[in-house]
Amino acid sequence: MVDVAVTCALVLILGALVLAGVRFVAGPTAVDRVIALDVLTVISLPLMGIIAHLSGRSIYLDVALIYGLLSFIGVLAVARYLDGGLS
Amino acid sequence: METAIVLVAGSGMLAGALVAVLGKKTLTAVIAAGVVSLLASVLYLLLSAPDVAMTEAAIGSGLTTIIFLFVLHRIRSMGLLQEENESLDQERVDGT
Amino acid sequence: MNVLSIAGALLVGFGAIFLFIGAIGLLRMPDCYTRIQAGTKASTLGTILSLGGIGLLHPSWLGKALLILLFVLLTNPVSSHVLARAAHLAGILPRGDTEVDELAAETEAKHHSINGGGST
Amino acid sequence: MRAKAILLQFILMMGVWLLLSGRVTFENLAAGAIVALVITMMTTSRTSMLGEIRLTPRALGAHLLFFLVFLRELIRSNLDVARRVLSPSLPIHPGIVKVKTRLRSPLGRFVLANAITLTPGTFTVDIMGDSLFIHWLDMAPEDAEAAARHIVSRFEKYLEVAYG
Repeated sequence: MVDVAVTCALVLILGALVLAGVRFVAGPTAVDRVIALDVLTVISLPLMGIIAHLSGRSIYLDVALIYGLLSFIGVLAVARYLDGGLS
Repeated sequence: METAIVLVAGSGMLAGALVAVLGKKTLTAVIAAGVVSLLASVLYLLLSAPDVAMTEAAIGSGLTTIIFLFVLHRIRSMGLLQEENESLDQERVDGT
Repeated sequence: MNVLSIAGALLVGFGAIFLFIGAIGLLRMPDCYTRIQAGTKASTLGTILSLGGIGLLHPSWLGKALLILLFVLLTNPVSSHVLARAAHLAGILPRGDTEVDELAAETEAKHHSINGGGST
Repeated sequence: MRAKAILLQFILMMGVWLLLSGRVTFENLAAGAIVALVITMMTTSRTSMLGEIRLTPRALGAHLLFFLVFLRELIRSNLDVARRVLSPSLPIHPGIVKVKTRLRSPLGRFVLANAITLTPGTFTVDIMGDSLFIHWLDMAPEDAEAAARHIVSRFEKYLEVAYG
């Protein structure tokens, strides 16, 4: 049962990645693209968690933690650039 | 199961790289580079290389984005490169 | 097959459903403010549920999963707010049939009289 | 005030260390205490905001109640967004409304803005002084001010006790 649920979750998460990627390619303005990047990052954190579950190594969760942290900083930097000041 | 992840992440990387190369605006290319490094980091995890994935996260998502944006900002505020400057200003207002 | 792993599997499944709904919303919504609404909210709860489920499946990872979860809960609203603010400052207007936009009026007034000390 | 900020930050850093390492031994605790102390000393001038948290029993109770209300609203908001996204006609009437808050402390305003962002159909676009600008997904056309007031006061009554 656990395997079935995790496989379903994996399929749904991959579908969500594809949909957010479509928004990223289509998105008319830069802000739309940054939102798509943010959502892609947030979606890929559980994806990394599921990969960690499948391979049974807990260090993969550390990668997810670092990714969440740094992508947040990246989004803040893009937003500051759009504001017009990056000092 | 892993094949599906590889297929989705790989085609996503391809799409991001195409957006980065073909897109008209510089800012779009910078954001697209972020997407490429995100999916590359997922692929490194599948190749069981968490250390490389961490480095990719730090360099690709954090450092390059911030440095690129900083340089774009400096170019814009220095007032050199007049045409580039105007197009960058326009880019900010359009947001495209 | 104990209670913890069943609960964890259910949580992971529900979280993935919310993530998927969030991505659909990101694709369907008409302008960038409503996209922020759909994308940020659904993906926050989806991530929390999925990572909590992973933590329950492997009880020894619970601390780390909890840390990521708290981090997402704290940073996701901040990044959505920062993006919306940047969009508004960059002059991207909400969709045409948006009912009222009191922020636009306020920024307009501030442009004329330069004394607003507002900041975030 | 300052001592409280330092103490809270130290406890926070220790908590992060314990969650990251995941085991409680003497060596681990000692190393964590040293690292947390160094980080707290290095950054203490920037984090004096933490001193605004009140630590009386009543404030702690308010924190707990606020967290419970917040969790309920988070789940409700997600079901609401899911319903709107999945219905074929996409029933939204967006708008941006201005609301004033009674909270004085910057940290309290920050928590309020984040809580509003994760409640049904609303998120904070900007904060200027004491007024929050809230984007509504589905606005009540006639009585927007009162409805927004209601949303803010739902959290405000707890945060006022907890932060002032």
